[in-house]
Amino acid sequence: MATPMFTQTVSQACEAGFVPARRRVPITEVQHLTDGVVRLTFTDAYTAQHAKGAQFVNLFTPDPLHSAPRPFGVSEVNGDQVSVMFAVVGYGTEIFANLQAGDMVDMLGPLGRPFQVKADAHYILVGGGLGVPPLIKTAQDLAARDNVSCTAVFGYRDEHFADAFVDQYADELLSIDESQGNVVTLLDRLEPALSQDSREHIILTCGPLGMMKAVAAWARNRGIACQVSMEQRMGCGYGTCVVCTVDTKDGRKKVCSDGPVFRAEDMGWNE
Amino acid sequence: MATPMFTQTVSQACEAGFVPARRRVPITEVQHLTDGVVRLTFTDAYTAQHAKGAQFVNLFTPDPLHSAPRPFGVSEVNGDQVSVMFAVVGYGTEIFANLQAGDMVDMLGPLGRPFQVKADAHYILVGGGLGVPPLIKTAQDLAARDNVSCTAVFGYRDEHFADAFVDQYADELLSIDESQGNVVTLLDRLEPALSQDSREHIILTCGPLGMMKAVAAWARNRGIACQVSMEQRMGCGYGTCVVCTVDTKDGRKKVCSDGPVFRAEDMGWNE
Amino acid sequence: MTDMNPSHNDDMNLYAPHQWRHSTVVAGVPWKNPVGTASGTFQYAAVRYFYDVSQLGAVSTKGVSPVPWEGNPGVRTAESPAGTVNAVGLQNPGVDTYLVDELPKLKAAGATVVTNVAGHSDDEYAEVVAKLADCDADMLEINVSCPNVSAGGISVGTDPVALSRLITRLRKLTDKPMIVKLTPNVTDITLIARAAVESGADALSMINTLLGMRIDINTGEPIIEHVTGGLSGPAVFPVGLACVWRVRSVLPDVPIIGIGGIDSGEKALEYLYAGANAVEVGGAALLDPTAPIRVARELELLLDERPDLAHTLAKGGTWR
Amino acid sequence: MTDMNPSHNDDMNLYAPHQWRHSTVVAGVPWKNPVGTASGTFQYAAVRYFYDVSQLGAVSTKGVSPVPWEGNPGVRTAESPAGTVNAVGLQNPGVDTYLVDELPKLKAAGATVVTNVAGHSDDEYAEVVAKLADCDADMLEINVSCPNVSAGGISVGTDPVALSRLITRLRKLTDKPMIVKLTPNVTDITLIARAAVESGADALSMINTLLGMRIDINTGEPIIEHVTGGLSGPAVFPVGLACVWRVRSVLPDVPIIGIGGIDSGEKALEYLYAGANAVEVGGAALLDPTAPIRVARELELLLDERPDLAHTLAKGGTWR
Ligand SMILES: Cc1cc2nc3c(=O)[nH]c(=O)nc-3n(C[C@H](O)[C@H](O)[C@H](O)COP(=O)(O)OP(=O)(O)OC[C@H]3O[C@@H](n4cnc5c(N)ncnc54)[C@H](O)[C@@H]3O)c2cc1C
Ligand SMILES: Cc1cc2nc3c(=O)[nH]c(=O)nc-3n(C[C@H](O)[C@H](O)[C@H](O)COP(=O)(O)OP(=O)(O)OC[C@H]3O[C@@H](n4cnc5c(N)ncnc54)[C@H](O)[C@@H]3O)c2cc1C
Ligand SMILES: Cc1cc2nc3c(=O)[nH]c(=O)nc-3n(C[C@H](O)[C@H](O)[C@H](O)COP(=O)(O)O)c2cc1C
Ligand SMILES: Cc1cc2nc3c(=O)[nH]c(=O)nc-3n(C[C@H](O)[C@H](O)[C@H](O)COP(=O)(O)O)c2cc1C
Ligand code: FES
Ligand code: FES
Repeated sequence: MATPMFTQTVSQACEAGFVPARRRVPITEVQHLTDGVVRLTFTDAYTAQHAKGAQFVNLFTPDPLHSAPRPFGVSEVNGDQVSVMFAVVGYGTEIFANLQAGDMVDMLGPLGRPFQVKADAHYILVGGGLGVPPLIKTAQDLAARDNVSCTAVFGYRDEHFADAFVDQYADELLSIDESQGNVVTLLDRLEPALSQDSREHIILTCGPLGMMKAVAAWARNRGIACQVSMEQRMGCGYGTCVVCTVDTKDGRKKVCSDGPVFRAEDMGWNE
Repeated sequence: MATPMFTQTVSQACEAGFVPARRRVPITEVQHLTDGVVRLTFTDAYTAQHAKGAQFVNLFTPDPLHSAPRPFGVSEVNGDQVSVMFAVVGYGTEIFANLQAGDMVDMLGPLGRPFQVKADAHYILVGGGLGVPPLIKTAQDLAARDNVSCTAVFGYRDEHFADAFVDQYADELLSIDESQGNVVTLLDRLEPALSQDSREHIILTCGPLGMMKAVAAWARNRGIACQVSMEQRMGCGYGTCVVCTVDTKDGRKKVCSDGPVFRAEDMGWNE
Repeated sequence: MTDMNPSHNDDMNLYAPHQWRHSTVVAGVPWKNPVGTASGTFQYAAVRYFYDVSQLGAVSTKGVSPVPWEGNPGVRTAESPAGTVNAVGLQNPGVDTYLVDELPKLKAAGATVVTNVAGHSDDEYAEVVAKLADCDADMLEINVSCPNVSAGGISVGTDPVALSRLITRLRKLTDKPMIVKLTPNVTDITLIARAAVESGADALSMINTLLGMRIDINTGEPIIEHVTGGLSGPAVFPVGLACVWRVRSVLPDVPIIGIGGIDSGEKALEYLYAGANAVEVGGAALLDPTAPIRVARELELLLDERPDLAHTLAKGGTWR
Repeated sequence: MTDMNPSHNDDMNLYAPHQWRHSTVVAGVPWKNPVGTASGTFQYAAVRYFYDVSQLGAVSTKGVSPVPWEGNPGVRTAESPAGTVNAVGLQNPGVDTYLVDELPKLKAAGATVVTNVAGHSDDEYAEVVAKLADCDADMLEINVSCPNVSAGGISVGTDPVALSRLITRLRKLTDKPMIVKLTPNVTDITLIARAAVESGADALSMINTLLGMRIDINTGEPIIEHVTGGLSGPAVFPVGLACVWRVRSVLPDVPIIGIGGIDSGEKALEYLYAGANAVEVGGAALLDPTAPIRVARELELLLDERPDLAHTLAKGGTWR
């Protein structure tokens, strides 16, 4: 975009009662975890204050040849620091992975509807691969509330790159990599303990579509409520373009604003 | 452009008997002279070794929204350091003016046909505004040759930003700014001395079209040979696209490769 | 976009209520500034959180059809150099829901509303226009690029005869100012423009998207499930500009809204110099929700320095 | 493009003589690799200093007319987002000079030559083709986007009837493999493609440039003196890709050369997946003289990892 003469600021937006739009924020840390997985942290007080588990932010590359928004789940918040965690899979993630502390990046958010959490329940956070980051934030949210607890059930391709991050927040962590099995294997292992636990159990899951469908079926067969966080290619990320739709029982819904979180039973997967 | 996997190098080209193509070179200095005039110096041994007065280089911005080549006359060469001098007039010059020592810039060159110089002649380098830079290099070339001498006649809008640079090379310097007159005023002042000097006089001029036409007429009326360095919007700068044409007596000619230097009488201006 | 200098003086604040200095008129309808939003890139329910919609010259809403349309399945978007390819397939809740949900809220918010109309047959276009005839939309914008069964599947906007038949019919259903929105995917857009104006269009808006696609080189398959989609964004800017220039040269008086690749006041200004009365900002809003407002404020500063152009627009005229 | 690591191993050296691993065939003519240059962006007299032209799959030369053409006056180019607009006006020295100056040198240099043909009337096209009939050009590429007086000033390439008449006539004058180069500025490119093939074209190349323009906001006037010109570069890439895909879907067997916005091996590969036999690199060469060779070497590495596609091309087939 041509250099805009106007750079709206977060404070100007908030003072006028609006949500802050796209803004340029400073990057404070870029950690290269394992095989192509990067944890990037930037400063944005607004996102830090408002983001809930499964909400995401758009990051924008500075390259006009790759101007589309790239959505990443908010993975962790510390003070006014916001972290996302992504795998390098294409042009944008390649560019973001090469950024350094002190660089600036354009972002928008927090976006989307988070997981719905309520008191007096035990949450099972079932994450697969790069579906894991939003579940870390969810665990962080739950840890800050009383009378809720959660078990993290993470499946990886190989490196358990997120265990250390979620471990600080989850009451219990089970994780597995493809060579040993998948998250459903872990859920089966958990089942005995669950059935003895009188509290309501709710599964919150995010990851590859196949995994989420299996987890939803597992939950349905046991009468356990399940929310899924969906992915779809996006145009705006804030609900104005109707590009990001997925099929649900109730027609085509926008992942970015009707979701990304949907109730599993609304997806119409159980035909 | 997508990040090319292949980055041809100058040495590879030369070893294979070819001219080096577009290459990324380090910037060593960016001097902000007066009102929007910038002198940028970069390292390129090939250009430093081959460039002659009135030849130019293409500089390229890193911004795909402004990918067209920007031609600038080679203004001065010191060792492997090449300097260009430009006014900030649009997107590209704006971007270049904000570069700093240590940054890289893509360039191609040296390009075009230089002023034709021969022994036993006194050259009058008549420059106007940002037509001045190529004449500094020309003066530098002449200073390095015996039995040639030159007088620099520079016209500015206001600040005499190039006098100090050409003064080191020219045998004599007259300069003026718009408030006092123009280069033709100075040529008239020079005329008496010229008529007493038995050597052949040759005028080499570069600047706004109107000024060059006036200088060419002045020279023609006095039987003095005159070469002009033309400007036209370019597509490639190396003679392959036929975008950069100007009308001459002999049809439409390419400024980048038939020129930029033309004999004044070939321009067909004297109708 | 940096949060470095939270300057609060009004002229740099996109959010502060603003007295616009340069208005325009499109087919008799006053716009408080020459910048509107382009259909399909503006939904009030999403945008209301980001800026005051009444600040825009106008808002063109998502195309409405007689009944809800599902749109295309699967992936609907692919990135392209300085642009984006989209194949939404005109998913919308239908005109009835629009009349209850979106329009009233937009008018309550003080917006100048252009209701964009979609249809897959002449009957469908007519059904929608009939329902909009006495609503309080300020203008109608007929999207004649929809695939049209009455025109053998191709869009009415590519055939002067089919277009004249449709616009003549729609003209009888409403005396609301009617804009016909042209597609660039034609051999000679001036023939289409003439057919629209001669059959009753009060104004023209151009351009809609160019036909494009992308392929994923890891699978060899199209990225968009519908295979092809509409290309928009800065990449199409020179194409939209040439369409406005050529139509203006052939039709000196018809009001024209310039659309295509506008993401700055400078690009909006180029359309005004090409002969447009006003412009619409589309895809830029997908990259930054406040883009339309920013473009309007940037254009205002440029028009401050061009009083002759500004005065011409205010009187409903055009630069050429 | 950095001069930091002057590695001299062959596979990273664009200049070293290279044994190409993946060839293709276009209308029976073997190309040593699938990448050629696009007409108007390659002149031997300029390019010979930058790389060995025999390394390319083919070179399509500047359009030649019966007699020298002056081209358009004044400024002929304007920058656009991820692209450029040009209005050269087909300036060229004429077919006679071409046959003496450029062609012999190209053949001597070992290039596979595609001679691009221009004309402002059917007679002019015919005159040029007749003169080229027995020259040693490997293929002819008819640029049917030239403004054509016999077709009322519009180009033959926009009207299937006029095109059939022209190609039928040219077909009788030569049995050299004849490529018809299509313009995207039409309502339905598949109708034009069919007309070209049914009247004798051996192959199709697409796309030529899109109609575009820019305006200088300081003067309010067009930057290009001819006002409009042809838009090319990465901006048009998705448009060219969709044209190849749609024509391939309608004409499964005609050889197609994909052109438009190619500046990398990856983009060339997308055209091959869309059904092209080969590609041509145009404007990218204006930004870097060695771009065509770079694209060919990048594509070669990508084809190494796609043996099924590579084998299909080598046998003269296409992915779809
Ligand atoms: C709500 C949401 C949350 C996400 N959270 C994470 C996360 O926490 N960590 C993580 O690694 N990834 C996450 N993703 C996927 C992530 O957005 C893509 O990996 C990323 O956009 C790829 O961009 P790229 O430029 O590297 O790929 P490219 O192929 O160059 O991208 C081209 C375009 O396609 C889009 N795209 C490509 N793949 C996807 C995809 N799988 N989903 C959505 N858009 C895609 C890109 O955003 C871009 O607009 C999330 C996606 C969604 C929708
Ligand atoms: C052979 C030659 C030598 C030159 N030497 C000098 C020099 O030493 N110092 C200097 O200040 N200027 C010089 N110029 C002019 C310089 O190239 C333009 O000022 C510069 O290209 C403007 O680029 P921009 O991106 O700032 O302007 P923009 O308006 O953003 O440029 C848009 C496009 O138009 C082209 N363009 C704009 N103005 C001109 C122009 N006057 N001539 C050619 N192309 C133009 C640009 O290169 C670019 O491709 C020279 C021009 C030529 C042809
Ligand atoms: C996601 C998306 C959806 C669109 N939907 C419509 C539509 O429903 N009706 C319509 O007339 N144009 C529609 N358009 C076209 C835009 O209104 C506009 O004409 C086009 O995008 C060019 O402008 P731009 O480059 O500023 O985006 C849509 C464009 C996009 C990107
Ligand atoms: C400066 C210039 C001159 C051109 N001249 C011709 C021409 O003479 N004949 C022709 O058929 N196409 C001509 N073209 C069109 C190109 O061959 C090509 O079809 C078009 O530019 C799209 O490819 P690109 O995006 O790779 O440039 C020209 C293009 C440019 C940029
Ligand atoms: S991405 Fe635009 S509505 Fe969801
Ligand atoms: S700029 Fe291409 S030939 Fe001169």
